[in-house]
Amino acid sequence: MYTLKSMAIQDKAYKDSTAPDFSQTFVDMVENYGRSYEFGLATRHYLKHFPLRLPSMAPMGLGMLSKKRMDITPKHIEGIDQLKAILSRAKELEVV
Amino acid sequence: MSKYLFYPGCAMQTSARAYNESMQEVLGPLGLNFEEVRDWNCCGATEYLGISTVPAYALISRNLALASRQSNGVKTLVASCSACYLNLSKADHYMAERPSLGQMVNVALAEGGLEYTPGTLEIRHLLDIVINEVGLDVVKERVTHPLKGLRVAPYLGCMVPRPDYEKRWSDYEYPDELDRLLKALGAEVIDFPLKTHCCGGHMAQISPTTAFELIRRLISSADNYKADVMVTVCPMCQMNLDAYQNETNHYFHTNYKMPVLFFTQLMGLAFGIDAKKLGFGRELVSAKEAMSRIGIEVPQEEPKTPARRKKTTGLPMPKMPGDEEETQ
Amino acid sequence: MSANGKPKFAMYWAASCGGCEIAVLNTGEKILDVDANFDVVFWPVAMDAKYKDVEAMPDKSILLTLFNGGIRNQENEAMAHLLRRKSQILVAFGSCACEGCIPGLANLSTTEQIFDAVYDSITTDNPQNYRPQYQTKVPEGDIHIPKFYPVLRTLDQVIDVDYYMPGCPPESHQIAEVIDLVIQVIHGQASLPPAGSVIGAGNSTVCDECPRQRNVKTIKGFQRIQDIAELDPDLCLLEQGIPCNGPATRSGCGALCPQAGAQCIGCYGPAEGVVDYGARLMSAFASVIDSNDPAEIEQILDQLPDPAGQFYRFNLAGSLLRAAKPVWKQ
Amino acid sequence: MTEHTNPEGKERIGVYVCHCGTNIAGMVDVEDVATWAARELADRGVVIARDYKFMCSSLGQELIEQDIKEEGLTRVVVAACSPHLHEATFRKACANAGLNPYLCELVSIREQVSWVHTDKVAATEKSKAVLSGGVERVIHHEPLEPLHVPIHPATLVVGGGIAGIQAAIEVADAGYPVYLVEREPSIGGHMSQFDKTFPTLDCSACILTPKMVTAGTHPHIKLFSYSEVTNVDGYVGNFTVTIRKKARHVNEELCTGCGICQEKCPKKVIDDVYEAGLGYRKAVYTPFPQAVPKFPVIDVPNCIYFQKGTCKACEKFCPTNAIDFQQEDEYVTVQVGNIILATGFDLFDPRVVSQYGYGRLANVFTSLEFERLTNAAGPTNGEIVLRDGVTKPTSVGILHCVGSRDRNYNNYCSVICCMQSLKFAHLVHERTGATVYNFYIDMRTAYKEYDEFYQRVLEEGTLFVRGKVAEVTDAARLPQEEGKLIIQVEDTLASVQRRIPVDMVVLSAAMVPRHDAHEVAQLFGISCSSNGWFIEKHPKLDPVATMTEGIFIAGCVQGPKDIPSSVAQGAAASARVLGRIQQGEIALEPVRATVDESKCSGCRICNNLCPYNAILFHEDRMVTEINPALCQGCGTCVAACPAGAISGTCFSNEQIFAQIEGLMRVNFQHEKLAEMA
Repeated sequence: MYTLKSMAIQDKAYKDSTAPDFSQTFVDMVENYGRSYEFGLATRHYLKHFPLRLPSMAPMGLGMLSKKRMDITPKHIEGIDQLKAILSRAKELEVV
Repeated sequence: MSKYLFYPGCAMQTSARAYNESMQEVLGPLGLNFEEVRDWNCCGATEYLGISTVPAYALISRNLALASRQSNGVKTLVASCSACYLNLSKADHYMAERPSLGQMVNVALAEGGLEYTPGTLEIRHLLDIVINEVGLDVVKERVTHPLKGLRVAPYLGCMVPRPDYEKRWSDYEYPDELDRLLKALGAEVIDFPLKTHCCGGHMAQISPTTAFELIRRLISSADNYKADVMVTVCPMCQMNLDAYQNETNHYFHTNYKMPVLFFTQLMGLAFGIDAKKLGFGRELVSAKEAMSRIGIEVPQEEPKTPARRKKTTGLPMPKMPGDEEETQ
Repeated sequence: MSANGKPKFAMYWAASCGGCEIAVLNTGEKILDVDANFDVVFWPVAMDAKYKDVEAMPDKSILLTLFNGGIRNQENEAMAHLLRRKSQILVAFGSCACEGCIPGLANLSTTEQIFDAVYDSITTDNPQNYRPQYQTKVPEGDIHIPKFYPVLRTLDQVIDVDYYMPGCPPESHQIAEVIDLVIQVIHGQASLPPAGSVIGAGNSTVCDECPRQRNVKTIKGFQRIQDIAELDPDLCLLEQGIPCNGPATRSGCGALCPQAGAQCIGCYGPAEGVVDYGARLMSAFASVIDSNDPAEIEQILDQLPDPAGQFYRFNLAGSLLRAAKPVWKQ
Repeated sequence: MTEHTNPEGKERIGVYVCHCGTNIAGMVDVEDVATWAARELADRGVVIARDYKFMCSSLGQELIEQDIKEEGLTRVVVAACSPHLHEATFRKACANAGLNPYLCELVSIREQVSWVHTDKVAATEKSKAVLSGGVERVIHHEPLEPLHVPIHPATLVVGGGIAGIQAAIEVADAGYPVYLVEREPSIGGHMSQFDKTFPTLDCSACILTPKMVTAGTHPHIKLFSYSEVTNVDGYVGNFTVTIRKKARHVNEELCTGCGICQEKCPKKVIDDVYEAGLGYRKAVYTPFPQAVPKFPVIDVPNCIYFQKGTCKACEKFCPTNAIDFQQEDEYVTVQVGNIILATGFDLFDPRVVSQYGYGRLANVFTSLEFERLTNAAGPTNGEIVLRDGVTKPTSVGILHCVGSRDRNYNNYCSVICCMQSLKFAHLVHERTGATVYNFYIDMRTAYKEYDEFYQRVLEEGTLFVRGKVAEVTDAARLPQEEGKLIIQVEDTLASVQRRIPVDMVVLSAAMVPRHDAHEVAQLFGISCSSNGWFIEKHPKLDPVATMTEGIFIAGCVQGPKDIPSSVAQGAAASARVLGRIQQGEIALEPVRATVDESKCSGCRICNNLCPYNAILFHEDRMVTEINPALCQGCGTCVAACPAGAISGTCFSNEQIFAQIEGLMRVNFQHEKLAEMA
């Protein structure tokens, strides 16, 4: 499944950019912090692609926040430098 | 106390806080000792593998490498999140199956002073551990407050039983592990036909209408079966069904109020643990009403099952394994 | 014939433990018959003699030589050739000479591993890490010690052997019978068995002499004898799950071990006509394992902790395998 | 060690290398092999070596015969195909020329050389090696004489389905006695459960019942119903078979088959066998009205009297006092010369294909359940209704290939499912007018009139969807799906996903081997494949014989098949048996294991191993003996004997070691093997 998806992304064989873009946004977050950061991800993604959806989602977001199910600030892992080194080497290998 | 390495994954600390809280509460009674992998990172969820291959596996494998370094003789790495479980086992499996991939991942890991030999760890889902390591006999012994009268829809989602590299699950289309566990807790388990269907995954973000339809199917089917609650084993499933239920209702002009809980929460209740400690109240679709049904003393009267099975005037149904147990 | 008119007798000890020599002495008063009928010309364990004394003897002047031990080094081999030349009847005496016996198990290890075990193990006090040097310069000139071969060979892998007398060691009563026979032959009262025969042993297997009761066999698992709380005193040991080698082992010992409640370990070697003792025994054991489930079979086989020791304890050097391949390639 | 000389140097060996057209000659330089043998193997006794285009032709055989006579050959080696094919041919050629046929050795340079290699030089070298092995081996061959055993004229037929009934009637009609053993209370088998048979839509009972009656009343057939074979001793021509007649608790002498006992019995039991679990019977019952024999049986585990000690309703009402609660199992021993196994098949249990919901979803039926639904004598009197017993379906989905052609369950095609599903579609149309969907992977309608039937069903308006069904579910998505079973399928002709709501789903489940096929195979000393179908001697040329002499197979026990094929096999097996009986005796291959009693210590390791039950043990002398008529020369005991007391004719140590030496002589001749010795 992922093979098909990544082939599609590489060939840009998709109608709109939502899916690959979401993946890329997610990946960027993970690469920066080491863990996922849903608040940042969701706000960035929705602002970019579904700005009109934000108002209807607000209650949900607030609910998530008030029930401590979403952090407003991102979490870093200690070994973020190590992770970045690993990923940048991995990306070099990927090119082949 | 059986010791295991534990990989929580990002959601356990945020959206699935209730899962984490309730899990921590039941570990003791189940005799499980979880040691968290130190400084773990995100498994890449459903996204990273769509973007890249080697970096994605390297990202996952950093966790495997950290865990194996920390293992000290413990071989089993437990994941509570289905996506994490699948990603970790996928990395372990494909690094072994495709040695060139394993090599490249290790070259990358070496950059961080790490390495991982596939097969070193045994990656298992929390539910698998409860069923196959702890065992239902132990679970039954711990039950002090059977969930009598609570109709539950067991929902596994798609990532736990499939593709099941190590053949740990009873059936990849219709596994009965969660059903058996919930039965052991005294709940009334409906034969939920969509138990391994998709919750929508990240479609909630990238194609909301697709996700809404998938969520609607699941919720409406559970509702048709008159389930009081749906029970999940996965943060993403819970998130989609719970947090987007309202939006789904809005979209389809429906009015479902189906609470979606983690199996560990119900286990905790059955073990007599205070609901507050088990993360109740964190769900967006409140489980309060459903829970009040078992908070009150329910009379021993057997609730009627829907007219799906054996009617005396009709033709007999084929015998199924487990039928004998019920009649005994 | 020697000066006193008696035929000459020799016995030699190559790579072996010495038990065979003791077994000969253990024949009791029969040893006097040896003295009465033979002129013992060479028997290093019992009397003083030099190799050059043997070299000086005319060829074929020794009537009977009992050669025990396998061929482990250059000295063993030289003596085998020498005694062959000097003897009319040469008997491979005891399991080492016949089949390699315990020293032959070293064929599973390289020379280096063997030396490590001898000169550099926890039980060895060898701070200077001395190792044998086949050639050493001393002020008086070069001195040599016999070269150590990569594998141990049985006697008949080096020289022609007239008769084989198995056992570790051969039972004394069997030795006595063989001595009697040779004496009768000398006096013209009997004739020698065909060359290449096994003497001093039976033609059947240990089971033939074992009084234990036997039934159709099915084995659900193997146990070590010391792990069994109560052994049935009358029932076949193999049926009780004890890996008894009796079914493949040549008779002649009187089934002493099984009668005493210990499994046969196979010192009398392969029964008549058996080409590879270990292979035979393995397929026999495998045939009676009562399971069709591969995992269970694996688990049952794991209950034999030392397969080489179980199936090839006395006969690795003489088997079709002879040695682990890397050793052989040396 | 083995002596590698040509004993006394007297053997005169002829070598014949076959081209097999280009089969061998295309990859092996056969002329070179022959000239090499003549030159290099002369010291081994080869006096003549020839190559020939087709050794198996009569001219090729005559060449050998002529050389035997003119050159005085004492041994013959033919390098050609596998001994399976032509060993008999060349042995016969030797015999014709007066040479004992067992002094001929066949080495395979086709299956083992030319067909599996691509390098001609290497293939030629390998041919020389295997030929050299054969030459060394043949030196150690001994002249052998086949064993002759008489054939007892009686025949045992196991299984009273259509194949077994046919076989029994054919043998009996020829005038020879037959014992027909059936496990169930009545003969008839699966065919008796059907209403209609494809493609002619004959009434199954109408064509089967006459055969059942013939089998039940035939003067030469002794019927053992409700019986099982418990022991088989002996060998071809002379089997001793023990049959357990299970206690019916009904005295057959007195019973008239009036049926009052069934009427009066208060205990209703789900009938898992004849009604396929879809209907009920009583605790005393005959499975169906046309049962042969007509006598009922009491089902002890379900009988109130046997379980609780009171009731005896049947006894009270029986007009002839035929009920006998004291009756016990009876063991009968019979002598037979040949055995025909026709024990049939089981239906695949579709519960394991969990996504199709059988067992969970009430209105999912198996094919056998559906057969009962359509049967006028079935639980609904032939009404096609849902599990509630009253509602007629307005739409029905029929799924082909459930549990077959599926690597998760069985790879094989179950042969009958396509035609059976078409029959179902027709019956649904005819009796309910419902819409019918057939979900198929490929439509397989081989054989006479089958495809015409397919076209007829097409014309009737059955809807065909090509695609393997993904799921049958009751989880509705759309209002029109509520209360229905929804079939989710990819329509691979239209390339779309379809969800088709229906009232009833029928699973055309695979045929699978009987659950106890392995035990039955062991009882009769034959082999079955790993999945449990019994293996025929040759898939094309000897389809009803087995590797065990005197045991034949017929019908679905050998693999899935339809009624015509089962009947044909039943008849074919009986023809083989009749041929044997009329010969009066049979010559057996003298390839046998023998025990050297002086070496046997009676350790009894071999006693339990013989697949043909040929080993017996003499307690008094503590030695094992092998019955030469039973022994098939398989070598199992030879390998197992730790004392080396058992040897196999044609496979002695000397022969095998000589063959190895011969092989090595070519391949390793430069490697100085002597160093190891």
